[in-house]
Amino acid sequence: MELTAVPRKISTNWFIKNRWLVLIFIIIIGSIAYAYAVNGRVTTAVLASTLRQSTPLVLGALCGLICERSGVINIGIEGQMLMGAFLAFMANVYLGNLWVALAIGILAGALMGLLLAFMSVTLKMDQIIGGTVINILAIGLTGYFYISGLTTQGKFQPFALGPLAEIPLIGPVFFKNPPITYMAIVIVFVLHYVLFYTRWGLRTRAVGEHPSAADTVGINVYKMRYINVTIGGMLAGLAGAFLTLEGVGTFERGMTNGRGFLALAIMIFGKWTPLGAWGAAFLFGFTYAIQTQLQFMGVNLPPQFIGSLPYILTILVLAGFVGRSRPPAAEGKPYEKEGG
Amino acid sequence: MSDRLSPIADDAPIVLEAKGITKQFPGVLANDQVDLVLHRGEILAMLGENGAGKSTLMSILSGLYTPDAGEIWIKGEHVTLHSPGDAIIRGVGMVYQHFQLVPVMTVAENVILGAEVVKAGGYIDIREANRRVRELSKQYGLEIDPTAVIEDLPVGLQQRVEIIKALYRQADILILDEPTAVLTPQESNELFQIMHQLTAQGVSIIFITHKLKEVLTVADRIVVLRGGKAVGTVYPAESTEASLAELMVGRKVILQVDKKRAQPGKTVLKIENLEVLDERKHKVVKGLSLDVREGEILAVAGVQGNGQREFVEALTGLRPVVGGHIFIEDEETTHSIPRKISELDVAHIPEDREKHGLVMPYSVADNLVLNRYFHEPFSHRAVLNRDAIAENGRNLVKEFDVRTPSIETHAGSLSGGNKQKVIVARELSRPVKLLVANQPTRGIDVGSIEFIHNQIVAQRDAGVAVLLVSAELDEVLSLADRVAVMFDGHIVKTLPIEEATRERVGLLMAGSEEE
Amino acid sequence: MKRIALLLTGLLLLALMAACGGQKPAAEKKCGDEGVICIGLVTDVGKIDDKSFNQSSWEGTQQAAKEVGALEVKYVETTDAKDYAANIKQFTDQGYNIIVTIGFGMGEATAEAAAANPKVHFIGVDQFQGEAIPNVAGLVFHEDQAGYLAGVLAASMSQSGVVASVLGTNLVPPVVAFNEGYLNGARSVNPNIKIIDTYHPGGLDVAFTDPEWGATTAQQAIDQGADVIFGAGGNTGNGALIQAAGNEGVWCIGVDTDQWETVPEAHPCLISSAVKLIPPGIVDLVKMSKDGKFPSGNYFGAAGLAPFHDHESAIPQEVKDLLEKTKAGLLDGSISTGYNPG
Amino acid sequence: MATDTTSNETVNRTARYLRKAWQGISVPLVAVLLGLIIGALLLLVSGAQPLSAYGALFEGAFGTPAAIQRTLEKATPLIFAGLAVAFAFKAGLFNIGAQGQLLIGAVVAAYVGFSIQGLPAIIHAPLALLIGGLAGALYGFIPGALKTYTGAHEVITTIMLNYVAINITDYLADGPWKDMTPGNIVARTPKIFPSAVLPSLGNIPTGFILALLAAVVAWWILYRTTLGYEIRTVGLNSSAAQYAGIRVAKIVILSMMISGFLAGMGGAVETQGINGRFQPGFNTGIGFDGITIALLGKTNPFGVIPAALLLGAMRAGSSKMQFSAGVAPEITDVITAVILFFVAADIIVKTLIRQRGTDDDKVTLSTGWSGH
Repeated sequence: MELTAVPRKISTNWFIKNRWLVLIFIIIIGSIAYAYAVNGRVTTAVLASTLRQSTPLVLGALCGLICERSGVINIGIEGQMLMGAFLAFMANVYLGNLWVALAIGILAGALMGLLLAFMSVTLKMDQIIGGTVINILAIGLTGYFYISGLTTQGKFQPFALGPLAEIPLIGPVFFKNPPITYMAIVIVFVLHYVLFYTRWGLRTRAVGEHPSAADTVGINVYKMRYINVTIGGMLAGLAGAFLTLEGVGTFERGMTNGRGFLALAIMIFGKWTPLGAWGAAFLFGFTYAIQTQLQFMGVNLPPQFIGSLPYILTILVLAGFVGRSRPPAAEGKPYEKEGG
Repeated sequence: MSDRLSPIADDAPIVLEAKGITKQFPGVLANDQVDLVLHRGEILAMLGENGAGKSTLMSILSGLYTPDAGEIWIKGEHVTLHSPGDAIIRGVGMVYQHFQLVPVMTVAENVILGAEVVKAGGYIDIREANRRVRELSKQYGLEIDPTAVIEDLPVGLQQRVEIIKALYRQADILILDEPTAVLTPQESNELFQIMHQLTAQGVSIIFITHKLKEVLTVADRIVVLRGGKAVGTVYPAESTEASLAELMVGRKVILQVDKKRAQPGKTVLKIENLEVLDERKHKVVKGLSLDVREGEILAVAGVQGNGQREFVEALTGLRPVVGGHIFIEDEETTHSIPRKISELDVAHIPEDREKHGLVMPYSVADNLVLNRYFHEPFSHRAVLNRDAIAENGRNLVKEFDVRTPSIETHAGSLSGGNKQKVIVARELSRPVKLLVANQPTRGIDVGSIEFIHNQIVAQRDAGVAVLLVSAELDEVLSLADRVAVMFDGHIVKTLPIEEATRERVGLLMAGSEEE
Repeated sequence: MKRIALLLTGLLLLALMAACGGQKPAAEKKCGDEGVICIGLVTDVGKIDDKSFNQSSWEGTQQAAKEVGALEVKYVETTDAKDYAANIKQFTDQGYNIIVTIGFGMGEATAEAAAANPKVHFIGVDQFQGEAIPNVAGLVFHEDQAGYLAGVLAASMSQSGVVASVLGTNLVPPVVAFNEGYLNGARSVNPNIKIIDTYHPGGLDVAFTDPEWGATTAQQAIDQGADVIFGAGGNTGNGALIQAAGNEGVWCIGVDTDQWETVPEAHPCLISSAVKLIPPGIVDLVKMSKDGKFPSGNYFGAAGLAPFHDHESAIPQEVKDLLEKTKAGLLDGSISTGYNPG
Repeated sequence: MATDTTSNETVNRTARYLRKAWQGISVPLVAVLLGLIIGALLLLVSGAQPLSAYGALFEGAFGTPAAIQRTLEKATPLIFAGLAVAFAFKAGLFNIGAQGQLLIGAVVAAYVGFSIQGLPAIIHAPLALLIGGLAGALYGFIPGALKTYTGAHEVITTIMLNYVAINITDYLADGPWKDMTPGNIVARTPKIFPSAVLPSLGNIPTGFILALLAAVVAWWILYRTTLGYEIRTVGLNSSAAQYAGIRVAKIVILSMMISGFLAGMGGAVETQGINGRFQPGFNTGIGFDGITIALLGKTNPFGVIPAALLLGAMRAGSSKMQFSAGVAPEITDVITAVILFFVAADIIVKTLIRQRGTDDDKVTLSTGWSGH
């Protein structure tokens, strides 16, 4: 699959090459339509839940993606999300303005991104260690400074996007959401556009694939990595802010609960492309929603069996259909100008 | 080959001047007070051995490195180059020996990278970029498909992309770092013509090489670098290969390998109609047949990218064979695993020494047992014998003259020549029936080349069958007993060395059929 | 070299101070002395401020300490279930004479510590005592009864005929008890009611600290018509309550403590909570300990519904009457919750 | 050593070793110091007394024989998990799944411990350990095989398998292997028979000795056997490994299995040495700590031991710190992060103490990310 390369003209060849993808897509659309015909309300609820669950995951995956596209591995997504969630929450408590809190959450993520950039670009530290430092640090700091019993000024509520929200199924699922969910969808497409159609994207990918080639044509590799990793941090911060400002409305220690690591998996699953990550996050969110729905329907299985569904499904899909993927060639390696 | 018989007048305006350039790396003085002058429309050859400081000097001129001391003047202006961007702005374009191209991107994307013309929102109009590349390629006669992906292109075309990249940035000073290293003689000639075309349009070129013949053919003026110093400026008309070689190496160099006539024995390697696929599942070895006898060197000559790599990998078990047969002595090894083939006393000097030949973070001693660690005395019942490994390391380092601080030194920190010596030492220090050497001397210094050549000949004389794969025609002609020319995945012709003239082999390499 | 020396000196100093830092000036009276009451509390895995049973136990312990005039009252948070015993030992070593341990998971460690320290009284919150140990009182509750009342309330308030519960893991018996009671209580009002109940599918370590899952699950249930949400599972359940608060016409019911106090974000929907009154239970037991009447075996604390607070007027009188009647029935045994543990 | 070693050479060698030893230990030492200093600043900011907090932490970790025992008990599973992660790193694999392998090992060891009666301790305890380890190895086999045969990235598969392992073990402890002792309503397995229990030798848990042994064996395998040579070759340069005739697929699977074995053994030791049974929620987070420890120990089996002891001491001492100084245990996480930072960013520390070091021991793991 050539999703990583520049989109070339989509030909019938593309469909043949990606026949599995196409087939799965058709099956999915077909099943959704069928399910909707059978029970519209449940289908809508499940898909809405899918979107909700996928939002922090896709944002986290985009964070990882933009970092790795520029050549920096980020396994600190979890920690960056947690910091974003925590500071957004604290801002919401003390400043009482959701939008300011959102900005602060993003800022917190940006700072954590900056820290990762500092460690991996300036100090040329091993990037896996850098990410681990961020993860532990975030757990420690948020755990230590969190004060219980703080009450927030509420959370973001869904709003309908005019007539779009009236479309059956699609309307309530996609066009009746709180702001960060909308933002996530927009960011997916913006990032896709930026990465594959703009100067910034071209340079970012060049820096991640072949930094010295970029350097020789006058692109500042360090600067590109710094900025991309910081932007990545902002996305993780946004994912964290989603949890405290939109998903829940309150903070809890360790509330990211491994979502940052799942995001990492989703990024790889999506083959380092925004649209791919979105699809993968959707698949994940869907299995979560289905797992809940199975319990709703009173399926007589231990919750542990149902609970394993998303993970086993991911492994199967990965092993069966996706297989080997090719990460950006220069990721993980600090760029060193030999004489500079 | 040059249209002009006399060197270009030294009174043409000076476009680039370097004064007293000095650059120190940890442990090595790469450039020591180097002066350099480049005139407009001139082809200036910079000649020097590997490690003489050519690449460092060029990296300084192109802004990649900053010198510790010295001045650079471009078009009459004293400049300080902080980055390649600074150099590009002043019209200095560099074509690196290791191409600076992003493999997964298209030609056009690589060309515009860093100098993109964008519309609102940073949008790159890729069609416009493709158009520009076509325009440039027409203007300078550098034909290329702008939508092709770099990793699909043969090296010769990748080099064109590099040149177009510089021209796209309106470079009028072009630095070509070892541009012919990967080209056939014919392709090299094409390149020289392109160079002349460029100089005719006012471009000045610095041409870096260690190939003496080329220098005499194409250059207007020659600067020789040795040990980081500029040791002389000469003109082609007043130089010979021998005089240049002496200037370059600092002593008299024997350009011919001294060897006796071959005494071929029985056939050791026999290959019939071999077929092999590359990574993208394209058939790149298409019905290759050859045989090598003991006591002879069969050289496979060919331009890089004609299936040699895949052929050698298939032969040594690293790549599956989809058709044909391979026999080593009486045993069929078509589908054998590498370990089995190696255990049949087949030594393999791989093409890419850093990727296949060595484990960089390992010590020299550990690398010296890479394919024998499981044998006595290096291990006994799966337990390593460190003393035996160290002993072996000390002996081989001495025997093969590997210049290393100690046997515990990481292989990665050795020079190219010494890395190659480690591999050669490892491969030749055991009983060998068949030696497969793929590009054994690429990119290493003259001293190491001589040493390795002598080792290969010594093996032949000891009765080993040698299969040498090389893109260096000089190497092929000086070592081979028979020359098999490979083109497009098969052997087009096998010639005894007596009949293998430079011209004939060159033509065969370029794919022109004889008779 | 100078800097190395400097750093080493620093290290040495730090070590020295660390070694001395542990010693406290001797007080006139200290724990372990005759007539001195010191109460210690060891949390279940989790924090003291978990808005759930750790927190309410701590509140009860502090209140009890005040009432009996304890010299010291302290807590240690458990970060790893393996530390239960060690954390209890923290207190027994210092001569504490009443130790509150929280959660069924600590039952075994509590029993062992009790055997080793026969003079110390242990209060095991949520620890059902199979066999009575003289110096251990299991403070347990009829969660199923509280859940049953919540179910009655939920079914009475539901317009849609669909109610839901969002729960922590089924590995924790009290959670199951709450839910079973809830299901049967709801059915007692409306046999045809549709009940959507979901347990957190993750492990114990995340089941009570995943408010995002709670919120999403609640919303998924609400989207399918549920209009009363019972959130029972620590912070996971709290997430469900807050989510319900954002939906018009949806009521929610909290758990363990009166969540009106602990989750103000849920005020718009929170009609009540299925509470187990841990603080009074602890106070009672501590007082009995002081008076030398410490009971062994199980001590049932009160469980029931919390006040309706601001929603007092929204609850119809007949519902209030029904709740009173049910409560009485549960007390005298005429109504069974139908919950039958292991 | 050659026989003609003169005493002069011996002296030089000793000096070289000492210098090397100092170089090896100085950075971590300073890193720990810096970690404590930054932690102290944080404590000051939040209004706590750093010295009394650290004093209590130290006392809780080393103050009494019992405290030391707890430190060792805490360090034991951390050593196993750290070894598991480090071992996989050596083969170029990032095993995030030590947690899952450990859980499986723990529950299976419990099963062996409670289901077989009448075996002598000398057989029963080692048997449970071994089977626990093998169960972990089997669970490690899955991502190894998936990577080899389908190319599925081990980072994804091990993360997923962690979740699955939690579910499997929870199910077993609440279902078929549940403790059916009357009165028990809790999800847990029955207690293992005394014959399967790993005793303590004085204040030193047997498990800790096993962990040290495991570290020695892991080191020995990696650096003294042909298998280890193959594993490290695959980890550092899989192309060269292939060239050298090493079967990379086999090594990848085998490395994951050995890694899983170590983790599973860690779980078994927890069950047999500390918990006495398997109970959900009793083995959380150890696998992830293993990553931290492997990194702190620079993926060297012998580096893993002090790293695990450090973390173990902080874990063991933190409840004392909370008891005596009222400081929440999370502060130790911050300190750990800072220490890890300075160990990895040794360039800062080396500048600080003006040590001119080689880059020989620089840890490079992230290149293993891209797979083979």
